[in-house]
Amino acid sequence: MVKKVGMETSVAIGEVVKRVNADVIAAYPITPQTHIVEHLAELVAEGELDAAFIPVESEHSAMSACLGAAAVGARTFTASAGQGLELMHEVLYVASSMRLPIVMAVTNRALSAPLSVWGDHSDAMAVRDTGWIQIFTENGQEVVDNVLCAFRIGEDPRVLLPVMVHLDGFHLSHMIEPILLPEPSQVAKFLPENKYPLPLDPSRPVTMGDFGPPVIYSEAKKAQEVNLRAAKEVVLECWNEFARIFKHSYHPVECYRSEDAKVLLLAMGSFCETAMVAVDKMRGEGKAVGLLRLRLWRPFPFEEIRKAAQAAEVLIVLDRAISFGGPGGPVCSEVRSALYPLDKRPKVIGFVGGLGGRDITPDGFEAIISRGIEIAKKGSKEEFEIFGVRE
Amino acid sequence: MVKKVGMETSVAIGEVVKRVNADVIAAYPITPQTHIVEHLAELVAEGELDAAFIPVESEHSAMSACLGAAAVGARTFTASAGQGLELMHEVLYVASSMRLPIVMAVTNRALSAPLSVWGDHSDAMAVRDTGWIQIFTENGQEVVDNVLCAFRIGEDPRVLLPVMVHLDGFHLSHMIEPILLPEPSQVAKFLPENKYPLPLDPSRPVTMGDFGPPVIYSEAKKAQEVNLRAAKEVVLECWNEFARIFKHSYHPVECYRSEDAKVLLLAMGSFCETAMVAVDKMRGEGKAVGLLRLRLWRPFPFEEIRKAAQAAEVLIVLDRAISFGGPGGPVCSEVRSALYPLDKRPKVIGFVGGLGGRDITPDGFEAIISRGIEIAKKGSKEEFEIFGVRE
Amino acid sequence: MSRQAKSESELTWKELEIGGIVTEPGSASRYRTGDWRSQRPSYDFSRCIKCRLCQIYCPDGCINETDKGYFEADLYYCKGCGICATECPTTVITMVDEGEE
Amino acid sequence: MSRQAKSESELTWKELEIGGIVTEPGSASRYRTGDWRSQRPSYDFSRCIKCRLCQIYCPDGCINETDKGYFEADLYYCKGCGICATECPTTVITMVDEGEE
Amino acid sequence: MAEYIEEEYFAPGHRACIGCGEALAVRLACKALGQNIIIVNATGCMEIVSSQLPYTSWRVPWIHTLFENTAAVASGIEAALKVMRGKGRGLAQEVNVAAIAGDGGTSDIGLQALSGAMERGHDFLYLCFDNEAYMNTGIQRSSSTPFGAHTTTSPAGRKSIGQFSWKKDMPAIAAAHKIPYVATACPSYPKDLMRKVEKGLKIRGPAYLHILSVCPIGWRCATDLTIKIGRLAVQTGVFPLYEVENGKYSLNLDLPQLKPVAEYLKLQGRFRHLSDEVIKEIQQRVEEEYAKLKEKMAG
Amino acid sequence: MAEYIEEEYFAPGHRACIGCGEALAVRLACKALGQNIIIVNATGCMEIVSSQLPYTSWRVPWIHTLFENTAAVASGIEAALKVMRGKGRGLAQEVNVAAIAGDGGTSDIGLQALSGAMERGHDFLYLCFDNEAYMNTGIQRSSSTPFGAHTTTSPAGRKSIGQFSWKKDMPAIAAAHKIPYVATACPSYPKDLMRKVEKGLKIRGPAYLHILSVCPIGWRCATDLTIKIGRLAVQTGVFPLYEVENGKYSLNLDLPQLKPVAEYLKLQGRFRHLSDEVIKEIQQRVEEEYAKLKEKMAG
Amino acid sequence: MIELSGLIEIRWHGRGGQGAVTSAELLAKAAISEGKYAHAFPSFGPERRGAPVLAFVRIDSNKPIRIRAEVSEPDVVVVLDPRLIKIVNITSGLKEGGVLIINTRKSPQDVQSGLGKWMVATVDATSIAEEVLGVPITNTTMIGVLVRATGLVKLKSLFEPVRQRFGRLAERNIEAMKRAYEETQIKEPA
Amino acid sequence: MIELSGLIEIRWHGRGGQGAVTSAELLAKAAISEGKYAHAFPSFGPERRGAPVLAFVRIDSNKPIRIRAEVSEPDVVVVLDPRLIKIVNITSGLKEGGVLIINTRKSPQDVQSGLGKWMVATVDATSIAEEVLGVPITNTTMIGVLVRATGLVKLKSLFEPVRQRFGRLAERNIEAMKRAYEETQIKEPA
Ligand SMILES: Cc1ncc(C[n+]2csc(CCOP(=O)(O)OP(=O)(O)O)c2C)c(N)n1
Ligand SMILES: Cc1ncc(C[n+]2csc(CCOP(=O)(O)OP(=O)(O)O)c2C)c(N)n1
Ligand code: SF4
Ligand code: SF4
Ligand code: SF4
Ligand code: SF4
Repeated sequence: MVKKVGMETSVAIGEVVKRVNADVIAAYPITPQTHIVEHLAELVAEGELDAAFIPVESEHSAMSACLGAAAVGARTFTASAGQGLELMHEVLYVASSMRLPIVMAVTNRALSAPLSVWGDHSDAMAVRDTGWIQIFTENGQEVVDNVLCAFRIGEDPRVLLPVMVHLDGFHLSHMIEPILLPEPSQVAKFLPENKYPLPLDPSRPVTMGDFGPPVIYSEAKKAQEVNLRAAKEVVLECWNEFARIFKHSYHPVECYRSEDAKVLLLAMGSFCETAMVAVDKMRGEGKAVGLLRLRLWRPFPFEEIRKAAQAAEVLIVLDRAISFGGPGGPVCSEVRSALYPLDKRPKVIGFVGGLGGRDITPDGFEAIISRGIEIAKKGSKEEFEIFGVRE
Repeated sequence: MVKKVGMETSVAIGEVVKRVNADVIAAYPITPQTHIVEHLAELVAEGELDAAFIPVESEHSAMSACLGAAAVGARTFTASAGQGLELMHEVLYVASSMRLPIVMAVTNRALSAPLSVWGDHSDAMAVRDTGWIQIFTENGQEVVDNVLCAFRIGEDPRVLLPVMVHLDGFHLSHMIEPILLPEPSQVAKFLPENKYPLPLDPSRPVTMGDFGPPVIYSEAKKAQEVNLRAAKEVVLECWNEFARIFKHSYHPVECYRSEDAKVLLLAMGSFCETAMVAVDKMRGEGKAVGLLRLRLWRPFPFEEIRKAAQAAEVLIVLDRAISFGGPGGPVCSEVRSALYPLDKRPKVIGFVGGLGGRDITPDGFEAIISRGIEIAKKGSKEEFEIFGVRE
Repeated sequence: MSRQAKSESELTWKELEIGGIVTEPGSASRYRTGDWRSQRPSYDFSRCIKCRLCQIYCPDGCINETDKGYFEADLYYCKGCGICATECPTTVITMVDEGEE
Repeated sequence: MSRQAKSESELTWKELEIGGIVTEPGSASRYRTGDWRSQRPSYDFSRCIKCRLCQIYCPDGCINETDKGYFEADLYYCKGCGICATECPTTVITMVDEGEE
Repeated sequence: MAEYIEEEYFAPGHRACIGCGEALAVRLACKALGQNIIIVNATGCMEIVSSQLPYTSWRVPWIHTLFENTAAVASGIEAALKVMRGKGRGLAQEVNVAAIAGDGGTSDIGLQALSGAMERGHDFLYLCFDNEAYMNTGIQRSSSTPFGAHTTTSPAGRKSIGQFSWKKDMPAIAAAHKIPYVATACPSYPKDLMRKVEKGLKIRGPAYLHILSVCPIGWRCATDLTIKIGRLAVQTGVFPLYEVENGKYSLNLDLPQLKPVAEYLKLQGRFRHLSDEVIKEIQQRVEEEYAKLKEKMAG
Repeated sequence: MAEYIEEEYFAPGHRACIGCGEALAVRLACKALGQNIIIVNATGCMEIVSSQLPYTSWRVPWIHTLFENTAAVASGIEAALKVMRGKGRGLAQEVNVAAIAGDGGTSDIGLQALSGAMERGHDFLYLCFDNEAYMNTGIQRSSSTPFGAHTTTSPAGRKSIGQFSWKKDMPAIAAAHKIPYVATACPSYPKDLMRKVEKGLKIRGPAYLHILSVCPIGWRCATDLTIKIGRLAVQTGVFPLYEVENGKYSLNLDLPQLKPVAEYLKLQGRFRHLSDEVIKEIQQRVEEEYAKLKEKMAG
Repeated sequence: MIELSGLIEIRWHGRGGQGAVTSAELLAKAAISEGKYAHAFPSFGPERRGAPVLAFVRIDSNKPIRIRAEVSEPDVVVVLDPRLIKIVNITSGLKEGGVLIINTRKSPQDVQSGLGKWMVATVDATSIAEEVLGVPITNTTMIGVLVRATGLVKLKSLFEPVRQRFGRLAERNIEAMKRAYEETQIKEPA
Repeated sequence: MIELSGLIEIRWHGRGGQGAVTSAELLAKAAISEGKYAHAFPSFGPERRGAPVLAFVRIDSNKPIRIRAEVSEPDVVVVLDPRLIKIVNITSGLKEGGVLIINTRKSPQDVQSGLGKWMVATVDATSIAEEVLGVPITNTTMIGVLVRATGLVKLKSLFEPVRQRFGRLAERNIEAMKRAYEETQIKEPA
């Protein structure tokens, strides 16, 4: 059997992109994404990857160059974070609505101001309407596996959508940890060639990106929405197939010790592992707490969330982003919305924490869970609470 | 008494900006916002408004120039829509988190692709996390009144936040309709001078826009969030004061014939008036239906929504935007989330419609309400339905 | 191909190509811009020197060579700008009002 | 002013100025960049011609004029780059290792 | 004109205004671009009038995504085609790539993407169709709007003479990028225009072609004067036709005697408000710039 | 140097790397900018090292918002100050406005905002501190990175000699905007630098100053060589010091004999991999460009 | 003149550049100045110079207007350009008993067979405009016919809006409007 | 050599540019190559050349590591630059019975009074590095000390990671590491 190797996750991403033989990488540097693209630049410079590395002049152009590359059928990769993801915001909508499969690794980072290079989910949440498939990961291996899956999912003729793989800035991107890279033979089996059905081609001229008057715009949007929702089936299929070949399985919502839990915590990204430590400890103390790890954020897994959460009494949701002046954490809000129709449903208590790189320790998670239980009983003056801020 | 005058709403906005004696207008043209800035350009060219009109080279720079102007204490106005709002997405966060009061009229427009110049709320919803105050309007008079209020709210020393006034593209922006402009004497009474407390000034050098390490970023974000939520009180105060002077009152959630309504429809923007026609008709037929018009979108009026909605059996929410692959309509999702903690709560049925300028007639609204009631009874296969699409 | 043959007000959401791609090249040639016209070119080919300038300069690219080698507007498209008339070096073309019916 | 006197790990969210504005000009001068230093300039002023070049070229702007009109690094800030030593035309300055303790 | 290309790749049925010079320029350019092309189009008049779902005027592969990113999309296409060809994937033949945009999409909102693409040396031809304002949105000033012109955002008024700034010199900016080919053209000189398009395509690396395109709507002129006004722009020296090949300038149509600028201005409503003084000022500036240009030919 | 300005507006305690040439350049520029200034700073090394909450190195009013919009923010400030002064609101005196950014923030991601601000004629001074790569994020190539230099995104390797493109000529691009003042400077020549800053401030309208700033980290050189390497850049003709006033070029330090470029390159690890062939190629290009520049002085 | 009451909906047919929107605007302004509720708006879209376009007005004497959808079943249709008649279906949705107002040299009776169920008003607005304004732009002229045929607003209510809009060209536009008012020919519905 | 078991947490002290992260990385890679669970990471931030920086490693022989927070209570502290001792609190949070590894000319006993509760290991890594590598960069050298003092990984497990990282400079780094291993002086905790 192949052994895990110690490797920086960012480097490992580059290795996956090399193994899938990507054609075009267009990217603009931004902390903490840099190591990914730097490694790719090196692979190209050394002739280990035969790809065009386009060092664009901004993230807006990074995504735009990806649009162009994908439109001629190239296998296309980029990476960004934070301000970079924001600067390409407009372009993201276009990638999805024009149905161009592009894979992007997002090393989640907080948004300005104040300027922060550190991790939170503000950038990921800011793009939640853009029609991309969004997958969250919890450790280096998950990143690697899901970057590989992202190509298969996005390029699937039933899908043809761009995919973001989210990894927390620094806490995942800059970690050296044990990683098993996919073998070329496995990749060959797992990932078919990218065959965009209607590429730009002088021998069969198509027009892409028309102007849509009111009489037809709604139809286009419905088609897009239905297609994205339907992609969930392909994601599940992909993860099943992945499990078959790579012996590791993924699910939209991962349940950790949630069987008979009265209290559930829901989190996303690298904090999930820390939260497990807290859950283990509390379980050890005889407390019936469990953890839900939301991995597939778009398309949102309504059924899975309902199934996982409905039996609990209290569901505590930790967001790493604020929708300012709005519902607080976007994840909490959407989870509430999803559970709304249920007759029997948990109390849902929202927390925001881990902003701009602030860590939450296992003790912190215990405190969140305890405070959540308290709020569920006694209520709170706030719609949600921000954890760990100096008062 | 002053008489209402027939005027294009866009022109009327320009007239308000003239009456508040704005200092700086930085804008980039985009349909359907153009008439606003064209009128302002003319006012400046004719010497009727002593302001700097900065014809920037993109919306990103429009908002950036506004940042600069606001940072030296100028009264600052801009307008945009759709793609323009998207291109300045990154900058919007900065305006709010740096607490720079800027007023922006947004002539709501659908987002690409396909390219659409017509109205829906995709652009407005795409900026719902950015920390701006967001007010929706239903007719030309409301636009005029709220642009005026926006200056007062945003510049209030307790607030110091940027404010968007949303008016539906074309359906409001391009309408010639009866409008009462504020009299100079009224403006003088209503709107104090803009006095930014810590402007850039060589005699008292400040540093704006620092870099925020993890140890302090969360504190900054909490301060921002608390401040934005607290702004609701100032909005209410402003609208009260407005009512005193201008004899027209505004509320975060306007209830129309909702007293004893078993079924409520919730909408935003210009469709509200059309929906009233449908409600009137159904009331005429003895049906206990009513309408909630959500006007203050950020900060979100939790209490008001709960109060207005909780007694109903069915609440139908019409969104003019899709959070693709997510909860469907963002408004519906947030309303569900807000009502979630209530013990007695209505069934909430989500519709999306009126995308990219597609009209909904009074009959359409009747159909939506009827279909909503049906879904409340029998359920639907979909998480939400898109109204009026050719199947 | 057949899809695009349906008009914008008939196409259902299921019938749109992926991402709204249009697969029939130049399908806009179905659209009759001749309806926009208020004036129409009329010809006195006796003076025509077949220089083709009218054809070159027509923004709508709707001037075709006739069997006799003259150049004549396709009124399905001609918008009546008058460029051909103005640029014709031998005043072959005059613009005439379209008239009412 | 008093606010900024608190360090980043003490300030509460209520104590931050609006928008995180910093109101004390040059407050970073509290930060001891001298800790970064591995080498330190040492002087033999007997050769000094008071050309001031070391002061001009110091990236950290930490060279002050002494009472006697010589120029000497403020070790609270000096990072030990060695520019002053290299640029000094009369080799007044030599860089010496900071040593262990 | 034996070399006239019959094929129309920009099909009639497009919705450009009556007498649109930009549509004519595109139509002529397309003939020279030929069939072996992929066109990337910025948002603007030409995009709107040619691609209303479910129709298209384009008979060659064409893509529009946004207003400001045309050159970047073209970069991606060019780079992808090249690398895929090397790998034996995708198109077997070498395909040309052209990016087209208005003056707003070029000199303002799309400038950065263009500059980046030129700097990186992508092998593509960029065509700026300069109608001297944002026309698609209703005649707002761009940085390419000439001094004194009335537009809706540079209106003439008591405190304004119309556009306050001198036309941004995009060809000079492109030339400052030291790309192998920069040129100007105008559809009033169709042969010259098509020759330059063909040349730009053949050049390895980035080529930039700046095409003055009369817009009867924005310029407030009669629809039949499109060609004439373009010709006057050239003959008055307002818009000289020239090429810059690897830094070397050459004038394609040297005019021993420039016509007075007033002849050009007076046909256009956008200049109607200009006083004789201002016209004189413009005349002088045009002469100066023309002289500088001729100096560069020499230099 | 009697004119040396004692005041330090860029306070010590900033966190720039040991031996940072950019920090030195900023420090010197600030002396010439003086107290009556508002500074707008792009994201980048200088912003990060000087403004970590709750501290600041700035003793003059300073604002940072984003990476790419510096010139636009400056536009807003300049326009606002002017109109407010006219209305008797805001600051009574005329205040200077300076925008500062790295080469990435200038020649790449911030180019468009800069071009727009120059075109609109705002009265401000733009300072590009060119350390020839994105240093704040860890030495990625920018369009201002010189040919052959190794950076993390233009790594030297079996299929790459490092940076593949020639350094973008930002001063030439600025000059193509026909602004009244464009100049180059280097902190190794502090008097010249400060004089140009002062001049740029005094000019009405946009002024652009391009300042080569050695970065020992990115250039892989000893921290004490910052000044020397900057001097060599000038003496070898790699980075000539010149001014362009209303289109007229003048050389500030004419060198009868350029030093060999190799002297400059060999002190820097980023060029270590270059073969003699390539160095010769660079030498040739430097000479050519220098000759062209001198031609412009003449012309 | 026909009796119209309640909410009156009017549709204009013109071509891009012919000023249909302006005439809709002027009418709405006049109605509003009379204390009525009214609004006006163009067909929204990027229609280019020359292309057939629409504009709409709604007027209600009693209550605020709450519908902003395009008018699909107008009470009144105004056609600025006679050449449009053969191109677009100008009577689409026109209510029975509604009014059809056409710029044409023809008499109402000659306009077309089949238009029997509507009131028809005609005038040769092009000639009037050319004579009075010197250009064949008929948008203001045609308002005169509309006022004559429907009495929706007083003719003089239009003077102020026209003056604001046209400045020194206003008086000639008013004259054209008046002449059209005088020269209008009307055929009552069958 | 001290017995460490369970989850071992290690903190590196260095300066920006001295390669603390690299040594953390090499150690983690070595541990992983031995089939252990391990990870390594830098203190995250924009620390500039010269500024004091941290790097961290966690190693566990038995189970996956789930914590990604910075190490605040290390079992082992490694100090690459002796001049840091007077500047930063290198023993902050160091567990009782933990190991302090310092690059210094001094013997463990001389290092400081008050370090009694920890095992102390020292070596003159700067001299070794200068002799063997020709530069005073001690990050690889110091790993030798760490291995000697803690036995967390086998010395030879480091060879492959070092070779991958340093290419033709690898052998000399290995030599330095070995020499440090040999020359390490150790003082057991009091
Ligand atoms: C980000 C963004 N801002 C603004 C617009 C609106 N817009 C579309 S086309 C256009 C003007 C185009 O002008 P130009 O590039 O000169 O081309 P033209 O229409 O004149 O041919 C504008 C402002 C947009 N689509 N996207
Ligand atoms: C939109 C956006 N993209 C990327 C970044 C990341 N970033 C911050 S500073 C920087 C590099 C700055 O380089 P340069 O302008 O050359 O200045 P230097 O740091 O070299 O002084 C980058 C890439 C960002 N902050 N925002
Ligand atoms: S009138 Fe214009 S559109 Fe018609 S054929 Fe002549 S040039 Fe073409
Ligand atoms: S060593 Fe460097 S930082 Fe220290 S005083 Fe000299 S020049 Fe300044
Ligand atoms: S507005 Fe001008 S450029 Fe645009 S289609 Fe019409 S005539 Fe052509
Ligand atoms: S990376 Fe370079 S430019 Fe940035 S602070 Fe360090 S030495 Fe200065």
